[in-house]
Amino acid sequence: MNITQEWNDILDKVKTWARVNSPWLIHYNSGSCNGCDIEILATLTPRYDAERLGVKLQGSPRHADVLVCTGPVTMQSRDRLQRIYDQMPDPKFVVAVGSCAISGGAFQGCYNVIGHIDEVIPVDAYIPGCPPRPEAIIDGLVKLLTAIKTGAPIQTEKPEELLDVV
Amino acid sequence: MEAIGNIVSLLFFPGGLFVIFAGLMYEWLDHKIIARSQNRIGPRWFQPIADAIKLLTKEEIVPDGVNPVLFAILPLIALAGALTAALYVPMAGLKPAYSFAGDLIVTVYMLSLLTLSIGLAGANAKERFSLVGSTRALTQLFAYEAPFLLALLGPAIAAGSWQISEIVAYTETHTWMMILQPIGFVVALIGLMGKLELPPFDSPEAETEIVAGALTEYSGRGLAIFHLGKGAELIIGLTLITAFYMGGVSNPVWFLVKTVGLLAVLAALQSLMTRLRIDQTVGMWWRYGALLVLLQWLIIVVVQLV
Amino acid sequence: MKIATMFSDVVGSFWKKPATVQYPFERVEAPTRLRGKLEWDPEKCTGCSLCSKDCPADAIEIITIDKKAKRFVMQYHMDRCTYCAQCIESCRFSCIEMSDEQWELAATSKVPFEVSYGREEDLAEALAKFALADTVETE
Amino acid sequence: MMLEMTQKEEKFIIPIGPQHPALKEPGHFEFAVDGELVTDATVRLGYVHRGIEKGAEARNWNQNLYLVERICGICSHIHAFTYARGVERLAEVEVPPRAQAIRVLVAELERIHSHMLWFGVAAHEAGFDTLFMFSWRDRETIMDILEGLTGNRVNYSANVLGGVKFDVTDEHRKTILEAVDFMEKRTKHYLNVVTTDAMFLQRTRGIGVANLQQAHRLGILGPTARASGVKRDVRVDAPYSAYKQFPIKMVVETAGDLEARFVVRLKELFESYRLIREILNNMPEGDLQVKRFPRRIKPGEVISRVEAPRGEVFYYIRSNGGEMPERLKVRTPTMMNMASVLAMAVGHQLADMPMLLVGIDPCFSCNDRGVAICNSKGDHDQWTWERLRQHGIDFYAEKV
Repeated sequence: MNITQEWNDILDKVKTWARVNSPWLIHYNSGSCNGCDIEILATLTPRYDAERLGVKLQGSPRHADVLVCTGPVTMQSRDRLQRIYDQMPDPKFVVAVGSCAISGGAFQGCYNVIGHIDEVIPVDAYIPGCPPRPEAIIDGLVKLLTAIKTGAPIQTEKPEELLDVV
Repeated sequence: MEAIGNIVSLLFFPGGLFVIFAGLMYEWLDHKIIARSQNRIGPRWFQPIADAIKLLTKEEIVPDGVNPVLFAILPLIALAGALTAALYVPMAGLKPAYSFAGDLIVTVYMLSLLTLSIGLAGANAKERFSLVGSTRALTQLFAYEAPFLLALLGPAIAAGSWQISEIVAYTETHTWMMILQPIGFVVALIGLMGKLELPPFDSPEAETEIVAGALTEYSGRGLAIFHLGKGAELIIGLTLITAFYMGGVSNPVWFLVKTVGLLAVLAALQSLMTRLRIDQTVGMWWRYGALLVLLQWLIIVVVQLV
Repeated sequence: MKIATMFSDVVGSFWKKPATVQYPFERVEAPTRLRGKLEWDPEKCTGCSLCSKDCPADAIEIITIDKKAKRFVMQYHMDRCTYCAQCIESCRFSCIEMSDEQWELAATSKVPFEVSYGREEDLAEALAKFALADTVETE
Repeated sequence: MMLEMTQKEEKFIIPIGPQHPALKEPGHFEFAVDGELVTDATVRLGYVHRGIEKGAEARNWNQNLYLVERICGICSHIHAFTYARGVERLAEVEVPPRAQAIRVLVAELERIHSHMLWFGVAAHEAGFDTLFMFSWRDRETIMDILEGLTGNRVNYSANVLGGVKFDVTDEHRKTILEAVDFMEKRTKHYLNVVTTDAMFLQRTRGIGVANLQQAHRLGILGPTARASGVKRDVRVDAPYSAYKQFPIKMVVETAGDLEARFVVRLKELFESYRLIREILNNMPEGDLQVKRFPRRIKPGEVISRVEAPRGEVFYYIRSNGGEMPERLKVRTPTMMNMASVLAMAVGHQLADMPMLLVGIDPCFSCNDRGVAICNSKGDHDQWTWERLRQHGIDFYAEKV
């Protein structure tokens, strides 16, 4: 009994270690001005080189661990966002990059904007800024990974189902 | 007693764990060299290991409409093929575990199992990117396979045997084959790049066109096993080419030096090239690759006759 | 027509130091003009609310406790802020500044994004009156 | 016979987007392919439609400056510039010459960053990651300058109505000149790469040709048009702001293929470098802002045009004398260029599609003016312009 317990502990540790050291991202723009998008791309380029932290930008939701969302959710992209989230295998995490992803930012009150990311899918880390600097994005990612590593509670409640729009 | 030996050689050395681990390390080295050539730091040394463990522990999603048995078994076939091939190759400069006359052909076709499995996996997943990816993967297979095999047979003809261990024994005692048969060497090297779908031959998994090609729908374990198979194939391919063309591999130190050197050349080639379209790839192989190798053969035969 | 025109760059970068900054391990100083987190000085404010009127994202709320005694509390929604510095332009008494130090604002919950600025006693009163957010920063 | 008929009707469609690694922004393209050959192309836009034009009517003149800046994150300054210029003309306010020079300086720096960004992304689409990495590495020098000068890397917020927010000090001047020298050297190298590298030319030369006639017919704008021989550049045709004082030469190529687009954009950079040096060496003295800009703008309407990195940005602004605009209409260059992608796509290989798309330097955030709504049940519902407009009106009526 004890041995299996220890064995499980070790396995868990290895799992968490691997998870923290290899976050593969997928990026979706749900209505942003693409300022954040180019900053996310910039984190992969030589100056910031997120690959040294194990970050890889993936194209297919099936391969990704972290969904990086930018922008407020527009009516049309809401469905897509939901679908990409559903397509990702567990365990999955969501990072909202930029002020409009967190709260709607400058676009709150525009008629085609539903709101922020966590009204549609649960968000684990928020990175404010308009747009955040690439360093700030790396910082947000590191904060998420630290939370995963220490097992700190991160918001994972499912938001209430939104009313069907139209 | 023999059974235990077989199991050990299959599971640990030279097949199995050793090949998988070495494959991951070589993959890291490849990525690191590319990163350095792009003026950045690049991944840490344990990156591929972390990636593999993470993928193995992730949820496996079986998409609707696929044959679940095929979906699960294809990665295993791919990995098994690569590991079996490792048994016939002088891994780490040591004598191959098994050897018989004509094992070169078996090895090369065991290596092709990976690409075939990827092609089937893509066709099995009813997804458009996967379908295009698998079509491209199989098209590319037919493009590079013949020239690659012909290029490997160059030293075999010179040695007068189709048994890997005999060819290696021959190349160790003679001048490096890459000097005697430069065309064959170049074709074999580029064939290896085609086989591993490295840039510029990465159109079967061209990220900007068809997302991740045939493996788009794979997540978790299946993807991890395909990755491991690719790593294994990388190291086996490097071993074969160094053994045949770069004066053989007589001990682990020479093995390491030569394969890493070859890998550096591969990485440099990868970072200098633009991706070729699939029609350009096929055209290049049949127009230049195959013809050049045949020319090489002609030269070898003429030299031997004289 | 040449092949491998990037050769000099690729080979050259093996001898050069990588262009990468060691960010999460070594913090780099941001330029002095960087527009980071907003900071508010309650002493100079007259409560004209021009900053909040001109804010494109409703990130600023000025809560008046006592207009005559010039007691105000500012509620700053960091998550809404677009860091555009229009409030600095609009403020005629330059009570608003943007920090070039605080730009690592990421968090795993939204709680730290609600910031209340003000004098201590004003904040206490505002807290009692309007039930402000928990995070309170005194200046 | 029947079998043949059904086979013809059943097209194999490759969707690109809305989430796709080739597109950093959501746009949805459907390419019908025959093997690898593209036989038909359609586009569906609207994923980024946020209702900015309508939203602008509910915000005051100052707030709108930042709202329009966020129409597009790559040419953010250009949008604010165009808007500010329009509003200033409407208010009959003369902007001090130093402020105008600084605006143009930032606009040209932005053009460099935008073209380098595009250059890198286009190389990435072609599968040439080394070129992508190097061009983005060099782009960081410009980003550093912009961040040091304005305080943000993307949304500079350099403008206020009636001037600019900050000054260019001697220190900035020195760093900018150094960076421009460095960039000029690198750009020469890149120009050499895109015009001589055999592997790269295989993917660009003769691909996606739009000749002069087509370019005129499709109304292509910006560098894409200039690559086809169309002499169209607002900076030359109708010089605005400080471009009157610092004229610019138009770069025109005639081939009209992808290679020409690379060449035009890179050669334009040399003009930008020259202009930046000229501005910095002849910076006019004076104020940065007008003393007081009215909060209410007198009634009237105005058209404002500015050359963005991607082509002409067009603003129509109408005021009814209040604190908010009555109508704001934006037309961005990508909208005009999008039709050319569809026209060029047919007959090319699927592998060329990302290159073709990127060839016009698309900015979906700029051009999403229509919308199709997809409800959670999954059935698509195309909204007409009328219906969308009505939705907007109802939305705001309900809000008030």
